[in-house]
Amino acid sequence: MLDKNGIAKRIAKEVKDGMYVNLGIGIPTLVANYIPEGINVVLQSENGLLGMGPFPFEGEEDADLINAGKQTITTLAGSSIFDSAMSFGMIRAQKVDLTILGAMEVSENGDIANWKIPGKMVKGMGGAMDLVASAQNIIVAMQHVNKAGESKLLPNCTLPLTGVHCVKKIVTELAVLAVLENGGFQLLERAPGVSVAEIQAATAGKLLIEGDIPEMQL
Amino acid sequence: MLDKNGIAKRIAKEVKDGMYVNLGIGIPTLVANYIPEGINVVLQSENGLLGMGPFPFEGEEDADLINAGKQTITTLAGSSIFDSAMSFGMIRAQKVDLTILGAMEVSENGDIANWKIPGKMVKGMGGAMDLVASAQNIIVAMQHVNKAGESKLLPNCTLPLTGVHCVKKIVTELAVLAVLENGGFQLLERAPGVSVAEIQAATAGKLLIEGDIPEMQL
Amino acid sequence: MINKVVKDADTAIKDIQNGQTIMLGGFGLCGIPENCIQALLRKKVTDLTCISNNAGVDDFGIGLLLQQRQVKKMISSYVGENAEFERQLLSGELEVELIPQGTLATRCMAAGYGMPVIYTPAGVGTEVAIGKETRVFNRKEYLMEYAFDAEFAIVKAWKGDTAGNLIYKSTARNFNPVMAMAGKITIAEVEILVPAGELDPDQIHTPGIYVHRIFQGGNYEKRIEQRTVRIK
Amino acid sequence: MINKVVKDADTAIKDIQNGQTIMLGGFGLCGIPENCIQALLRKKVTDLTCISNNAGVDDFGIGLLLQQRQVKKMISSYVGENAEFERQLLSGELEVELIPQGTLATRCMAAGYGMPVIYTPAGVGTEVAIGKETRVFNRKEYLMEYAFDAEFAIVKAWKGDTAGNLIYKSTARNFNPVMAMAGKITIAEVEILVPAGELDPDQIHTPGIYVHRIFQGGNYEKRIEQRTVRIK
Repeated sequence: MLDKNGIAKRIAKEVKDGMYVNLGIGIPTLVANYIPEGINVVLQSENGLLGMGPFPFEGEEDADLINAGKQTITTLAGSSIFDSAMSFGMIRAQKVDLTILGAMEVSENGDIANWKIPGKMVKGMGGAMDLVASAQNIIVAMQHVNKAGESKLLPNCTLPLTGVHCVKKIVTELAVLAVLENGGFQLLERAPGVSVAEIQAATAGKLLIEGDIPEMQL
Repeated sequence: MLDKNGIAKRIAKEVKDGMYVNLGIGIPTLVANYIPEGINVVLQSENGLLGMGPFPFEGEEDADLINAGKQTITTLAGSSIFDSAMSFGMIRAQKVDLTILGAMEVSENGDIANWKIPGKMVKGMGGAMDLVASAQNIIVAMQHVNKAGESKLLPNCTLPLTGVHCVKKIVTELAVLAVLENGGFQLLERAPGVSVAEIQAATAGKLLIEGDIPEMQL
Repeated sequence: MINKVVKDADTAIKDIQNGQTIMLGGFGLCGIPENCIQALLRKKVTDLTCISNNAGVDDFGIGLLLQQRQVKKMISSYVGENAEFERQLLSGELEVELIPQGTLATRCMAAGYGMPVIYTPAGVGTEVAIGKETRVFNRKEYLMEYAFDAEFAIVKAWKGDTAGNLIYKSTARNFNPVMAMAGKITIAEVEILVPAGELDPDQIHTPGIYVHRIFQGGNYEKRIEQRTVRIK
Repeated sequence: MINKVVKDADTAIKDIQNGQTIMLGGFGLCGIPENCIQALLRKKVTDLTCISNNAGVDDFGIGLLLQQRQVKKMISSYVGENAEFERQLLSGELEVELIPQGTLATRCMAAGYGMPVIYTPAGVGTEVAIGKETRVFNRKEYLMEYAFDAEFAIVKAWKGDTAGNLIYKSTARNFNPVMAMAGKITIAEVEILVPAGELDPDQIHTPGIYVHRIFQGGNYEKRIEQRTVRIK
C-alpha cells in the first residue's frame, strides 16, 4: 500500500519529457518532487504562470508571485506570466498536455466529482471544471476508499459532478487503473504488497482484470 | 465648395476633447492635421496602436512602426501597442468613440458601401466592416457626387454594402448632413458659397431641409 | 494623450451607487485593489454585486466588505477561506453564484472584446449547466455563457501612466487585465504612477483606452495567504 | 524548460505538405516571417491555403509564393497591392476568401483560446453574411464565425528564447501573437534568440507553450511599403 508520496511517485512516471502539466492541490502538488532528472516538464499554474518553480527561500517570498493554491512560489528561467483569460484559453485549446488532480469520486465512465458536498460548506470549483472539461489526459490521484471505508471508484458518482467522461487514469494507494472508453476500470498495476482481491474489494464500480496484474515499479 | 483639406477641417470640429478616434485612409487621414490645440485626442490605428503620432523625420523611419495604411509613423508619449485581436476587440466593445472614413455611397438609412466595385479588382474590406458594424459614431468624409457626376447620397446603395444603418453624419465638399434614425439626409450646413439648391441637385436620396441652413464655420 | 488621473481612491469610486455591479481584480489576496476596497468601506455603499474570483479572507480584501454587509451577491469561482462569508451564505444574507474560473475570466474578456457570448466546455453535464443553452461543435458539447455587464471594474496594477496605461507585476496580473477591459467604467490603482511617455509602448498590458480613472495608491499591505518557503 | 530550438527555416518548415493550411503573421510587409517564406519558396510546396491579412507585394512577402504558384487559396482581409495576385484571381488560378480584418484576428484568437465560434457584428447585412448563421443579442445582430483550423502557423517576433517565449517589436506585433496561438504547429522566427531566463516573464507576449519550433532568422530586409516622412 502506498502513502501519499508513493502515489505521487507513481504518477510522476506518467509525466513524459516535453509535457506541459497542471497539478492540482494536494497529492498532485507532490508529483513535482518526483519528476525524474533529465525530463523537461513545464508546470502551468492556472492563475497565470508557465514554469512554476519551487517555494522561495525563507525571506525571499514575493506576495505578487503565487500559485493557484495561493502558495508563495518562484519562477524559473523561461517562465512566462499571462492573464486569466489566456491561462484558461491555453487550457481550453488543449495546449496543456496533462492534468493531475484529486477527486472525491470517479465513476466507471470517467465522471469525476471533486468540488461540492451538498449540505456542507461549498467552496467553489475554482478552475477544476475548466481543466477536466478541456484536458485530453487527466489522471486522478486519490485514496481508493473514503474515511468511512466506502469505495470512491463507483458505477456512478453520487456527489455533484465536476465533469463527465473525462478521467483517463486513476492512481490510488492500492492500484493504477485505466478508465475504459466504453466504461469500467481496468486494473493495470497493484501497489506493492496489495492483492487483486483487496483491490476488487475496494472497488464498487466494474473492475476489469485481464491476465496477471503486475506490481508497480517505483 | 470645399477642397479635401476643407472637408477634413470641417470634420475636425466634430472631434471632441477626450475622444479615441479611428481615421480611415484618404480624407479622414487629413483630419489629424486640423484637430485644434488644447483638444486631447488619441488616434487608434487598427493594426495595433493607440496614440498614433506624425510621420517620422526623414531617416528615422522604422519598418516595424506603421499605420493601417502601411505608412511609416511615430508613437507619442503614452502610446500603447497591442495585437490585432485586442485592436478589434476594443473596436467591437465600442471603446473607440469616433470613426471617420471614406465612402463610395451612403444611403438615406445610413448604409455604406466603400469596399467593392463588382467587375473591377476587389482589394478587400480590411477593417472597414468591423469599424462600421461596431462604432457608435461614424462620420463619412467624401465627395458629394462621383466622377460621372452622379450623387453618392442615395435612396439605396447600388454597390455591395460595407455595413447597414450605421452612418451618423456626412461631410462633403458641399454640405454637412445628418442621417436620420428613420431615414433621410437632414441638411445641417452649407459649404461656403454653396446654395441649398445646389445641394438638393446633388443629392439623390431624401433630403430634409428645415428652416435656414447656416453656412459652415471653418 | 487623455489624462485619466484622479486624486485618490475616494474620488475614483465616488459615483459607485448602492445596488451596482462591480468587478474586483485579484486572485486570492494577490493583486487586489486594496485602496479602493478601503474607500468602498468608507463610502459604505451597499447591496453590491461583486464579480471577483475570490472573496478575500475574514479580515482582508473583499472579506472586509462582507463584514460591513455591503455585498448582496458574490459571483466567484472559489470562496473557501472566509468564515464570515460562510455564515452569511448559510443564513441567506448573501447570494452566491459559483462559476468555473475560466468561465469567469472569459466572460470578462468577452465584455472587453465586444463578444456577446462565448462557448466553453467547462461545466457541461454538471449543475453549472442547468438552465443554460448548450451546443455541440466538432462532436464536443459547450455551454453558451454571456459577457459580463458590470458598471465598474476596479483593478490593481504595478505601474501606470497618466494616460491610463497599465503594467502588472508577476502573478498579480491574474484577472486584472480582463476586468480592466470589461467595466463600463474602469478604475485602476497603481503602486507607481508615471507621466505618459515613461512606459515602453511594447510592454503595456492594458492600453489606456480601457481605463477611465487612475491614481497612485499607498500603504499596500500585500498580505500573503500561504507563506510557503524552503530552507537554504 | 522545454527546448524548442530548430536549426533554421528549412528545418522548421520541412514537414509542411502540399495542400495544407498555413497562417502567416504580419500586416502588409510589417512583421512577416521572411526567412520561412524563403524556405517555402525553396521547398516548392504547393496548393497551400494561406491565412494572412495581406498577400504581400509582387516581389516580396507572400507575393513571392504567388509568383511560384504555390498558393491555391488566400484567406485575407485586404490584398490590394499585388498585380500578379490580381492576374491569378481574374484568371481563376487563385481562390480568394475576403473576410473582415477583425473577424480574421478573432477567428485566430478563438483557435488559440479553444472557442469553437465567436460572434461579431462585422459583415451583418453584407455579402460576407451570406450562408452564415446570424443571431441577435441585446437587439444587435451578429454573425457566427468559426475558429480557424490551420496545420501550421508561421510567425515573426523580435526576440525569443529557447523555451519558445516571444516578444514582438512595435506594430510588427499585429497578427503574429494571435496566429502563434492558433496553429496546430507554430513556427516562430526571431531576430534575436536568447537562452531561457534572459527575457522578463512579465514582458512575454506569446508564452512558449504555443510555440513548437523557434530559430533565429537572418538577412531581414524589412521592406517599407509606404515611406512617409516629414522634413525636419
